Amino acid sequence: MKPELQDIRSQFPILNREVNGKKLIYFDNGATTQKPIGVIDAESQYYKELNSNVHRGVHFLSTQSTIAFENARKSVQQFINARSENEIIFTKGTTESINLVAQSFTSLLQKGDNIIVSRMEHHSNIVPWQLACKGRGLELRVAEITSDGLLDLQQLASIIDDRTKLIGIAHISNVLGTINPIKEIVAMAHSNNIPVLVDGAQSVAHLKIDVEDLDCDFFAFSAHKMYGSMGVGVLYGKEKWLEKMPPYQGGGEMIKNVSFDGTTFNELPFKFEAGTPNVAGTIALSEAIRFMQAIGIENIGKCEHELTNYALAKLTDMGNINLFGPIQNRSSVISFLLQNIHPYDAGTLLDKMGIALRTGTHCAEPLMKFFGINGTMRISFAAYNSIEEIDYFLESLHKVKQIFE
Amino acid sequence: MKPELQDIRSQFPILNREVNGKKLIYFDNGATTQKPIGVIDAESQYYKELNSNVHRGVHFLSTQSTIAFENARKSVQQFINARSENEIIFTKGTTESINLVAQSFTSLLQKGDNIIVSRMEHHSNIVPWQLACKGRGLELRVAEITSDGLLDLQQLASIIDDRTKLIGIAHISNVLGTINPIKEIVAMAHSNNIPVLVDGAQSVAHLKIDVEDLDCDFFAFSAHKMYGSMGVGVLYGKEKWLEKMPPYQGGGEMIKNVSFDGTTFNELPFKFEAGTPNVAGTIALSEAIRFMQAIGIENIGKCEHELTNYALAKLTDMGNINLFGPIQNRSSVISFLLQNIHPYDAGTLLDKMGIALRTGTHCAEPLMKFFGINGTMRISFAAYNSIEEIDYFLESLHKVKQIFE
Amino acid sequence: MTNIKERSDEIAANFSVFDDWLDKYNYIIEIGKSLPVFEDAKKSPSNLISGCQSQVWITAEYRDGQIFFAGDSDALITKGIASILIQVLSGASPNEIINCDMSFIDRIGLREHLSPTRANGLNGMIKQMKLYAIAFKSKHETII
Amino acid sequence: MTNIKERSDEIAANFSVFDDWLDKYNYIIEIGKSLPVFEDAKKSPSNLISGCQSQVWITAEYRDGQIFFAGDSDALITKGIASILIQVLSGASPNEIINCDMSFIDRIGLREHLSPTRANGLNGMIKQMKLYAIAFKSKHETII
Ligand SMILES: Cc1ncc(COP(=O)(O)O)c(C=O)c1O
Ligand SMILES: Cc1ncc(COP(=O)(O)O)c(C=O)c1O
Repeated sequence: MKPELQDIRSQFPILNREVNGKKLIYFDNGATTQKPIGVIDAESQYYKELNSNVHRGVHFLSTQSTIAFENARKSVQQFINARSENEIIFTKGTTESINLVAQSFTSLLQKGDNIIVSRMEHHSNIVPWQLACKGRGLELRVAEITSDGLLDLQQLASIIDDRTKLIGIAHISNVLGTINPIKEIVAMAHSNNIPVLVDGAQSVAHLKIDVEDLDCDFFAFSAHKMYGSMGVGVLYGKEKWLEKMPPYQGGGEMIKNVSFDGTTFNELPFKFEAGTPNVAGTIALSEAIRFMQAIGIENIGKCEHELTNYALAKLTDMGNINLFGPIQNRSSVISFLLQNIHPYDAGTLLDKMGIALRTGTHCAEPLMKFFGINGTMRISFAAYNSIEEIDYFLESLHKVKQIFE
Repeated sequence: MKPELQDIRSQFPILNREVNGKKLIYFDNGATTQKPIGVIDAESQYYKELNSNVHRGVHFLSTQSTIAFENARKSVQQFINARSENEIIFTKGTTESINLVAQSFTSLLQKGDNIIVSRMEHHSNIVPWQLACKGRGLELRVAEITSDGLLDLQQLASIIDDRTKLIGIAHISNVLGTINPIKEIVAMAHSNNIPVLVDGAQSVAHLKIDVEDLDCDFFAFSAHKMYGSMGVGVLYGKEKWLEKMPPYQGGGEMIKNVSFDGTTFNELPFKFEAGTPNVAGTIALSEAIRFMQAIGIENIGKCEHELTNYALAKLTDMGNINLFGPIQNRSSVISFLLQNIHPYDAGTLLDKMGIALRTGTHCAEPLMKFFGINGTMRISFAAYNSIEEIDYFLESLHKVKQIFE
Repeated sequence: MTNIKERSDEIAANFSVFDDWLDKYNYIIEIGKSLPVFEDAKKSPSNLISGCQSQVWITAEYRDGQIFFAGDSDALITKGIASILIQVLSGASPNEIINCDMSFIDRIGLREHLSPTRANGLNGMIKQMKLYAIAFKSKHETII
Repeated sequence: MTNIKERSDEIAANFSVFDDWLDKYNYIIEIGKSLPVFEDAKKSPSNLISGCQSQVWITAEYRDGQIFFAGDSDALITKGIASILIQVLSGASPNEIINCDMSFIDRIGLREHLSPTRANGLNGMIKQMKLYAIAFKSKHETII
């Protein structure tokens, strides 16, 4: 193993543990990544030294907590290259970020308007729109995909009309690893004055995100999928939209003045942050960003790319296997099926061999239906995974095949 | 200091720290409590040993995480004596819990129906209802209070009519310390078939909560105000209501089946839990419950009661002070004003003396308006506070008075 | 005739000879193969246990105070587990099933399958089988 | 006439003699008392700096290329801070104010008041004073 990789791995306490008597091999990074000790410690240090509620207190701990919290906002802003801190809304996760837009943005629309999402979306970028469409009399249209798991841009162009008010699209598919051509989609959408929401849950830990370059209108992601804590998410939104949108949740923080005669709302970003935020988790997110930047997000991407190519080649060689998703220009999520072996059976046995991977529908049932399957096995890599782990995994997969033969 | 109290204090690392060169005296517990080491460690141990996404994985870490997460639900259920785990919904805080009900429950109502909240509510139990009422054409009515800060039950009875569909009321006022007569209010409401939502943010760390005994329909609280982590809250709801209510947010976890033709929702409690939950924080909440139960919630209440009575008596003796809220049957939140001294001035200097208290409107502007003031100073106690701290605080307050004389 | 306790003890005893997880799972898969053929017609949505990753169907019949289960799954491990449950519970009375002690699952080392994870079907199967028992009890036994 | 830099240096020098926080705050309060009387009529919502716990009002006048500020607060510490800002910035040109360096606040040990906490008014005051400068600049200086 390369010394740099050893350095990275040594920061993750959980990677030393055994499960079922075997060394843990964690290939379920698409679901959630593991946390480096810096992130874990940032959170516990916060509780040991600084814990306090933010924004409203005059006392030392509150002031220091507020500074740290707002500095975290600044880190996120810089990390994704947003124009202003006002464009960074803290939520509890990608799902909430999308729900926020789905509820608040659609309140500006008229009955009969339509929203487009793609066939390959995670349920979190489908169901919020279904709920909003039902509530407001909007139509939900589906951008279709090709059999190799790419977005069908022609079909997309064909379903856009002058009642189309938003396009929601995953940056990277959590099943196929497809990297969608966001800039192209944004250009197409903007030429029709349609804003684009990008579900960045699967991209933020793997690609350099530059929202100014992507020019998307909204970008949603979760800290827990990028080495950060659970319970923290981000919604990036262009100020021009966020200014127009009504508040989502009501409560403390998001108001300017409250009275029973009429309440006025706070400025951005606070207008969308009701209630006590997850200060500790947000500070830990800025530590996760620091972790990624120390390695270099491009380096992470490069290593993952090597792992992915290696695994794809070896899996193909193995035979009797169906691979889903594109072969090139893809992310480090690999979905596959062993012929005649149920993913649940294989996953259960691989777990006994210490390998954590995901089996099932991956919260993407419409995509499963498209391929006519009930689920896949999925491995997904992060900065700390190694070729050696893939080799062990492949060996184990061979054993599983033998067991079921 | 009593040895039991020393034992408790020693579990809170932050209490050893100095701020502004003085030993920290933390009297801002109404905003958020400090965290015992058991809670802090529970969260970091989770990330070091068990971290994984829940509910859908077949692998060891996912299974163990799910067990720990669902056990935490069980702890909460037992802690507040709910009938079933299906009645325990995890949210990100009190504010979100109330927003969930405000949006989902009101979708069942008709234009012209009304909701009642009290004059002494925190903004988090006002603004969500204002937003929902505006969106759905409902009326928001105000239950008034008396000058000694008690709910005016007669006036409340007088504003209930057959279009009243819900009453939202704080268990304990975060400004006045008033303990509202929930059982009486619930009896009044239920005799009119009206459900009651109790904002328990300020009671859950101080009183034994028994939702079956209170017989309220909803009960909302935040982990961070009861020795737990930030970013975790609970909504208790009677199953009969939760079953009727539509989902609030859409996404993973909360669905049974998703398709573009129609999506079906999961069973309780998952129907209301979209997206990856804050597993670590939720497990830490069960540790916070264990912490409170080890001391005994009645013992905590008794000690806080002593502190409160002591502080109230000494503050009254001091003279030139206005105290707000009832004198008896009250919680450990004390709001006051020094005559002719602005709370911000006093708070700023007390901070220099190491004392963390809160000044301002406490997110209760309608209540401030009622008293014709712009804010108060507020001290609020937790299990680890001591008579010695109050003595130091009183001394410091004397100094502040001298400075401004 | 044996009762639930005896049948589950027997299964637990069979499992106790394995100290290797692989042997145990091979045995589970074998047990699955012993299940009588389950016609495709019965693989209907109403017989499907919802929420698990593999498809598993369970049906039940009531005859003279006893319940007889049948089932199938598209995953072999799940099928094996279904088979174990069917072997243990078939032939028992509704009351026995409603009140039966499932701790043998722990003893045969399948506790991990009892987790609240919805991915696996064990909890769902047990729940469904008990629901059948409740339904048959209220249908037949109050009449008798 | 002194400029912003000289006036802020002078204030920082005055503060540098205090090593006790109490003396420093007493001095801030004293400075506040030196503010000219601010008529109640000017304590209007439009002159109020929003978002701070104390009420603070700031007004500005433009005369011959210079801006003159006045202000008040119901809290003495806030009033003292307002007074310091007014002393330093009054008499400067719009451009000077728009571009001025506020690091002296750090040097006089008031950095904690610069926090993004909305409870205190310092950030709000600076923002408002700069907004006045921008407004006067666009109103007068493009015409001249
Ligand atoms: C009575 C009351 N309700 C609601 C809240 C809001 O709680 P959170 O900010 O944790 O959502 C608070 C906390 O300040 C409170 O005191
Ligand atoms: C593409 C995609 N979108 C959304 C989500 C939902 O993220 P979260 O559960 O953190 O809200 C996920 C995570 O599973 C995902 O992969």
